[in-house]
Amino acid sequence: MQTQSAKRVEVIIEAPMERRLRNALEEAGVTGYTILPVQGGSGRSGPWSGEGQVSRAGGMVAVICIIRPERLDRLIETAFAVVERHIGVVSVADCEVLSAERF
Amino acid sequence: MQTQSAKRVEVIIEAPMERRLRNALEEAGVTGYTILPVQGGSGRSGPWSGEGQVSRAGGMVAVICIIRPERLDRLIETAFAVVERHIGVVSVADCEVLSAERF
Amino acid sequence: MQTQSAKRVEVIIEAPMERRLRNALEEAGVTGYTILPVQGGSGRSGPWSGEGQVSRAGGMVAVICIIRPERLDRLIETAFAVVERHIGVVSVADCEVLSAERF
Amino acid sequence: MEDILALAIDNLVSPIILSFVLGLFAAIARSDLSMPEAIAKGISIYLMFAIGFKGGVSVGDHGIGSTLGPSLVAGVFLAFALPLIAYGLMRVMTRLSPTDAAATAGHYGSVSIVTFVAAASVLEANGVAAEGFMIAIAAAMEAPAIISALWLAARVTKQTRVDTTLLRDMLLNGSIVLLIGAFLIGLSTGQDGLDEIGALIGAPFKGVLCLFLLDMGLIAGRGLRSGKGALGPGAVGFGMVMPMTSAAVALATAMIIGLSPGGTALLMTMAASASYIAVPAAMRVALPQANPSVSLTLALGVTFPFNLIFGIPLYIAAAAWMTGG
Amino acid sequence: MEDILALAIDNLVSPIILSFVLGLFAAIARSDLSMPEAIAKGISIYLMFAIGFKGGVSVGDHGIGSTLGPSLVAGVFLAFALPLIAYGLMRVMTRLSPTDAAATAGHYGSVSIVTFVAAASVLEANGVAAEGFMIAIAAAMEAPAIISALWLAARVTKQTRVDTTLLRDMLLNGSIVLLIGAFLIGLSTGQDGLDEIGALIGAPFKGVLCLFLLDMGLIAGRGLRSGKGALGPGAVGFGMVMPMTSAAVALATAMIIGLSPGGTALLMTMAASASYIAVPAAMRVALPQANPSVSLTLALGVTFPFNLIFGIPLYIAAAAWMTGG
Amino acid sequence: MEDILALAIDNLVSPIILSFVLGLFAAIARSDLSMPEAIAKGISIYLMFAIGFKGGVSVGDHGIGSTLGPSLVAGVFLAFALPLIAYGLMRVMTRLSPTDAAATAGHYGSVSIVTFVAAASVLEANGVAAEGFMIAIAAAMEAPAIISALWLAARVTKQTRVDTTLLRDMLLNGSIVLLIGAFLIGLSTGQDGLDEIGALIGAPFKGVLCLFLLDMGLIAGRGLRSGKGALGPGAVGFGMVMPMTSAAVALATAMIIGLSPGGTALLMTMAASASYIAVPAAMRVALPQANPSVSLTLALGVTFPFNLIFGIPLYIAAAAWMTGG
Ligand SMILES: Nc1ncnc2c1ncn2[C@@H]1O[C@H](COP(=O)(O)O)[C@@H](O)[C@H]1O
Ligand SMILES: Nc1ncnc2c1ncn2[C@@H]1O[C@H](COP(=O)(O)O)[C@@H](O)[C@H]1O
Ligand SMILES: Nc1ncnc2c1ncn2[C@@H]1O[C@H](COP(=O)(O)O)[C@@H](O)[C@H]1O
Ligand code: NA
Ligand code: NA
Ligand code: NA
Repeated sequence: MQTQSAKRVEVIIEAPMERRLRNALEEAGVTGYTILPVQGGSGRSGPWSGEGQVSRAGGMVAVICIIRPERLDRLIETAFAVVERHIGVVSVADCEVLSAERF
Repeated sequence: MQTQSAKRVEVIIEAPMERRLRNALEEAGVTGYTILPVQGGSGRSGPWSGEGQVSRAGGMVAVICIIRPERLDRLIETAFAVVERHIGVVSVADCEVLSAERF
Repeated sequence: MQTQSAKRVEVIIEAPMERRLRNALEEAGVTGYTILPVQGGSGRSGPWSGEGQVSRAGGMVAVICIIRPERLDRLIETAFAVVERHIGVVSVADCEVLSAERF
Repeated sequence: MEDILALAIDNLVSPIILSFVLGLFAAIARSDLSMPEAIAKGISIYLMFAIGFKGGVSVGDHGIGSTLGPSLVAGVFLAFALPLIAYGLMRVMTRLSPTDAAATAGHYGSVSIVTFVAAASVLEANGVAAEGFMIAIAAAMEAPAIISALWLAARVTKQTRVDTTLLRDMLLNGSIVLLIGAFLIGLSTGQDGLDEIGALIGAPFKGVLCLFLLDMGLIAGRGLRSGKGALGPGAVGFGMVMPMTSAAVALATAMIIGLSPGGTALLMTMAASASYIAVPAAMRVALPQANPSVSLTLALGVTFPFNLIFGIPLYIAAAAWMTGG
Repeated sequence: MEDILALAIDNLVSPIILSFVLGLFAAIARSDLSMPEAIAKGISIYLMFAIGFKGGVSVGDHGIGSTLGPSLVAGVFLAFALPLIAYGLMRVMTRLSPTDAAATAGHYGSVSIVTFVAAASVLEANGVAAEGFMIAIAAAMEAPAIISALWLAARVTKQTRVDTTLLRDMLLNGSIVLLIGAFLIGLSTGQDGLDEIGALIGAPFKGVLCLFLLDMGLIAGRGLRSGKGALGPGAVGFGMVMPMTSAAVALATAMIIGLSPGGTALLMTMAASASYIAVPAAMRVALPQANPSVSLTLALGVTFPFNLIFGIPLYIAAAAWMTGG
Repeated sequence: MEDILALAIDNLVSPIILSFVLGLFAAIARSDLSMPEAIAKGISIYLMFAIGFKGGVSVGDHGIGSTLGPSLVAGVFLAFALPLIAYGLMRVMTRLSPTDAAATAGHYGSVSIVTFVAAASVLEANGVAAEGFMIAIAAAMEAPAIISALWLAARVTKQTRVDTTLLRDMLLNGSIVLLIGAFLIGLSTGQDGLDEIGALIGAPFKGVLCLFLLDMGLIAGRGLRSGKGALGPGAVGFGMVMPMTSAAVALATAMIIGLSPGGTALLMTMAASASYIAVPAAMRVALPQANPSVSLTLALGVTFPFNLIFGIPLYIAAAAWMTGG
């Protein structure tokens, strides 16, 4: 089966910033991404949990974005400028994708 | 600590196809997978969101499947034949697993 | 953009063990992690689903933890000693992180 | 004529319609008001359980009468015929591709339960009685509508292999099982059963319907906002012409079998409404290459509000007029 | 005898039981009907709050009487003893491994709150009064049942180190805290408090119970479908013999302490029912090597429907007969 | 004086307050009792819809009177002024950084709807009438509070560029749109509308409020447990001194514009309460470097329970005393 290498970018971000991130992604020409709900976590500002949320205003989400390697830099620079200060964590991993024509 | 290399397959797929995918995985002999809920996303058919869902009938799910490398091809070919046309995105990444005896 | 290599550890574990895992992570000095809800899955003890849960007591969660490579061993040894017998799956993958100062 | 107008205006200032309008407005204004998915699903389970149960109790009380059989046949006939009419109309009125038209056509054969419920509420508020078994007819229409749509889909894609598991899945669709199951429970426990659980499924029903319509308004508004590119004026026109066409066909059918004025109005509403529960999922599986935002925007963003605001009073008035009720 | 039959039939055609049957049927027929997890959890919070509160108000109204103390002792005794009986019975009747048997035994010591609530509803519908404090006894049984099960688990696994944090976790289990907390709130606000919030926790209660049992039916049906491999006929037999054994022990206990007919029936139901709330989580932690589908399928798929459909009328009739009520 | 005490004690043994205390206790004792996020959100949609709707109906019934205009001006004035007072007080009383103080100050300008609802319930239970439009004033205070807080934030961070989309977002915040929308629906459908949906939004309201406060107690308790490190005694003191200061300012304002005793008590409660709905999200975006646990622990863990338990009876008594009601 034919695969193609790509990058998997995972951004964990506060929910109130979700729309801004979506807009920034769109402006950077990234139209493919998936948003997973987050139930809780812990970081420098302490632990929190969606059930009985305390220290986070409105929870967080995880945004997964699979893109061609050559578009990674643009994605990171354009989009994350907006949200930099709010980013929980941004991580990038290598992956292989099927149905390469989609990318 | 002893680890073993494996493949992490991530399939983002429409919820109405979830059962078909489960069945296909089982037929291909893959009995280990985890399904995460998806809250929203964007693709060629536009953005959508689980709260106030519009352009997706019943949302999407992310299926994560960790398997031995030698079983990857079989998994992809047998299982994804069924769902090919519905696949949002299928990505494959390398990983290391603990408790190797499970695989 | 400056990135730094890190490890992405993903633990799929039964929800009743979530607090024990959180405590163990804290004791091992890991304060950064994110918990995603799990909707269903399948493993050696058969398939299950959060809606109309049967064979799992209280469902499962996926814990994602991004750490510096040199802290991986400590994380795995200290923390997972506690939960070993309950672990659905622990997988580790390489990734690159932004905002390196956080790690 | 004045009656229609009075009914329409009365309908417009009901909390139910205004809740829908509030949701529509909030979504179009890009407010972040939203209803959690689980709550929306919970409310729809409540609504379907209540409507099915009350239908069963009502049939138990008044008997099925002589019209149940003919009504079932009529419902099945409408569910088969309407997708074909819808397909034809779309090919004429719009520039949608055959695939998109086929996927959309299926939606117009089956019934939007919320539209049905809204019509039943208006009838009740105006003291118009209707056959209790109408909700069972609505459930029975789902399967033929899907078969009809699958047949269209097979013709369009020139596939011969029809996915047989699909139909089985759809017949066991949760909404249908719940509606029919609650109907049977209502039928067998009767008035005693209603006395036991009426405090949940009776008086609070309309208030819950308001909250549900608030969510429907949000969904429809978001659909309109994000799907407006996908629809030309022809498609929007179709979304309004189609329900009136269906209602007219249903009116004729209802008169042939001799339904009551209330029953006629409900059959018209059922015909005129477009499902967005079981059929969309079936169409995604059968016609994955169709763009789901086309059919959902039409069904939810155009036809649903059209029926809610203009259609229902119109159908009730027409039914009353034609059946002399 | 006729009374039992009448009661059983009456029980069978109640919306509550039929909702359970609907869920069971839907799951076995592989319908995709499902209740969102959040809704099911929300409903169970409502049920526990309501039952606890009303228990508290009732104790406040009628006083605790002279039987509260002895009843507490009886409940604790049953909770300790029943897991041991269950373990013995399983080793004899089934081919389950010692680990699976120990994990399952714990479930039979504690109480299924929904079964309790269903029995209380049947009593109420038949005008049989019961001690208001019974719900507090049910909450008090959780801890000893877990201790007894942990002791069994330690014997089976030959471990000496018992996980002490586990017991603490289980005592602070949400359901127990909610039940006891609501009981105390009901006790201190009394009839005035009930007047304030009765419109939520009173009349709609049974309807909500129907929706909850619909979900329980779905869960039990899915459990039976996917867990049928795990259970032999011996295990299924155990799932029905055990509740009757427990009920018999509880009947004797209740007669010794002199409970009312209603209270006796409730104590029997509590003994006969198997928990699937606090205990399963405790057993997963204490005995991870046990297969959770065994115990849950037994508790939920066999014993729960058995109690709901046959057990409750039987226990009520037996209690009435033996206590001369 | 005795009246205040009686009112305070009466308030304390209401199921509403006790439910909050139960949640608080459960969280502090580390029980795993929790309310699913979706349920909590669903309940708050219900509460806001009901309170808005009933406010609209009440204004429709009694007319807006001559005080609506002045009250609006007063509300907007308070919303602008209180964050500035809060900022000053915090810089004096606590050792919070300017950023944390600015982020926290915004919360004290806007209104906690649940506190408002609790106060309205107590008034109703004691038969004290209040202006129906007060809920609209509460909604109107959100925007100026955020503007005031943004201005503070800009001064603190020495930024000149203010995020203009932020204000727009906040004005279209779901809670505000829902409150105002429901208010307008209540206003236009009036008593007829209330008759239709009163069985949902009327009688069960207080019971639902109990469940919501149970969840608020859980959240506040968890906040106190995990945030206790972040707050010194000065900050905790601020969390109690600030609401009394705000209430005093509001009392003076209310007397100037001549509100009724009930309306005065509500304006005081609105001023004294701290929002944790729209403002926290706005502050996270505007001042990401502030630690969100500081402001949320103060608003939810200190000021909210203070108002609920001591504040509300105090404000009602003070309002009655000063306005001679
Ligand atoms: N190392 C990490 N791995 C995974 N998630 C993290 C990590 N650090 C922070 N997070 C997530 O980001 C959120 C905010 O982090 P912080 O801003 O550091 O409090 C946390 O609540 C976690 O959900
Ligand atoms: N590049 C991508 N990265 C992550 N998720 C994607 C990507 N493309 C599509 N998706 C997901 O797949 C869904 C369907 O995509 P599409 O069929 O292209 O509309 C989207 O709504 C996203 O959730
Ligand atoms: N190979 C796998 N890939 C992904 N998830 C898995 C895998 N194996 C097990 N799981 C998850 O772990 C849970 C428990 O597995 P088990 O203990 O084997 O029944 C399953 O229900 C899945 O959610
Ligand atoms: Na139709
Ligand atoms: Na028991
Ligand atoms: Na305030």
